[in-house]
Amino acid sequence: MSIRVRYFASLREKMGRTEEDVSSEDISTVTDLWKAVNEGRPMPDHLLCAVNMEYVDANSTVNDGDEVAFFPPVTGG
Amino acid sequence: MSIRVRYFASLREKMGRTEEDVSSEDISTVTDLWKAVNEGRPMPDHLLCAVNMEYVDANSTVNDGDEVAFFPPVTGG
Amino acid sequence: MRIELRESPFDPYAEVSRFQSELLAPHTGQYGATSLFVGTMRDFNEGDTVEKLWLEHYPGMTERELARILDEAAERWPFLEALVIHRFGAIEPGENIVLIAIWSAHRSASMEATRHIIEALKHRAPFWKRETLAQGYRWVEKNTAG
Amino acid sequence: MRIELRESPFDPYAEVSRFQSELLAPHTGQYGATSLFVGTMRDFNEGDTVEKLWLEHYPGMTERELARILDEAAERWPFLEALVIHRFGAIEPGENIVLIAIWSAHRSASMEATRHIIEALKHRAPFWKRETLAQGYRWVEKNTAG
Repeated sequence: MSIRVRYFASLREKMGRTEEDVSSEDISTVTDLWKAVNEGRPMPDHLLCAVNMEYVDANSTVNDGDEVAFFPPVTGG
Repeated sequence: MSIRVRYFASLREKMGRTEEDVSSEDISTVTDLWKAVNEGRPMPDHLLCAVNMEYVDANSTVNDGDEVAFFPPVTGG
Repeated sequence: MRIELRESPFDPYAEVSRFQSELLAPHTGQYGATSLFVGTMRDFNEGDTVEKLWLEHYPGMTERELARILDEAAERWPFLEALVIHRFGAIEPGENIVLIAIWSAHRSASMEATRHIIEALKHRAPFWKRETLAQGYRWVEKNTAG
Repeated sequence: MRIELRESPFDPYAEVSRFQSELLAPHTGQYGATSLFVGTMRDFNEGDTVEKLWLEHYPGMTERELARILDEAAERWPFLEALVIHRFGAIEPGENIVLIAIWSAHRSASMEATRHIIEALKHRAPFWKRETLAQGYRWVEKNTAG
């Protein structure tokens, strides 16, 4: 399974990268994906996630080819 | 005591005049004034009145030289 | 704070631009929110086609009542500037009747003040609408709830 | 219904005038109410002087989320047209960040939809503000309540 992961704003800076591709058979949810790219650390409460540009909660399933984004609370307008 | 009385909109048409001066010693309230120009008929509930361009209720006192206006509910905006 | 009554058509967006460049220039960077309401003459009301509108008002009291409404709003909501323009006389469908514009630091003040002012204006400012229909005319009895 | 993201400054009143003459012309006489909200960059936030703003967004998701917000609003309030413009990239104090304009037959629909849309946008549209202060920069952690 291959997933494109994107980071935005302060999280992008913290991660030190804008995006990456993750390939693993051990990932079934957004939380699994987060842990895979963060050495097992749990997802912070305030973090938002989107799968294929739609907001989801951390328990949502991810599928091969999905684009998953992690980002801090939004502050537009 | 002399009072300038003004009528607006549908009431102006009903009264058949825009304004008039009323001189009488028997008028102490807005209601008295209304009756003086309407042959004793009571003021309709929905009618609004202003003394010197400020909304008042029908029991308000009128004084010599006042401008009193009677008009239907307002419909601007 | 500016209140104007107009007998001829006006362009609310040109008015707001002009007012902003004249009066808000010293406040650049201080206002984060501008809220506008524009009321425009419709060609229908209560199920009937309306051909024309004639807007009567009480000169003198209208300006005072509008000023009172703006002063009350300014006490409740902190805003930097306000512009109100209202037509009177003969109005055609599609022409603008009223403009309310409020500038404030934060968004809720401008939006809530604008809402309050249009509702207060509709209940208290001494204007009366006379609609010309296909057959004759009628005075509007009361404003719609919104 | 039009949603636009812009990288350069825009004049909200010129945009509304143009949109209205292009898209609202067939609706002349049908809309009695237009409500606008304009969000402008302030030169202060949380007690600090802000020199510049950089607005990051998630291209693609931003447009989709704004369209979802407008669609939801259109289900709750009957409006004829909507225009939303939002900046991204480098922004200076006094420049406009967002415009929301709603045209409807009656006033409550346009005002309530405008209010709803700006609140939903602030909670859901994937934009992030980075403020440049006298010393360095900071990411805005969350939006003010309003």
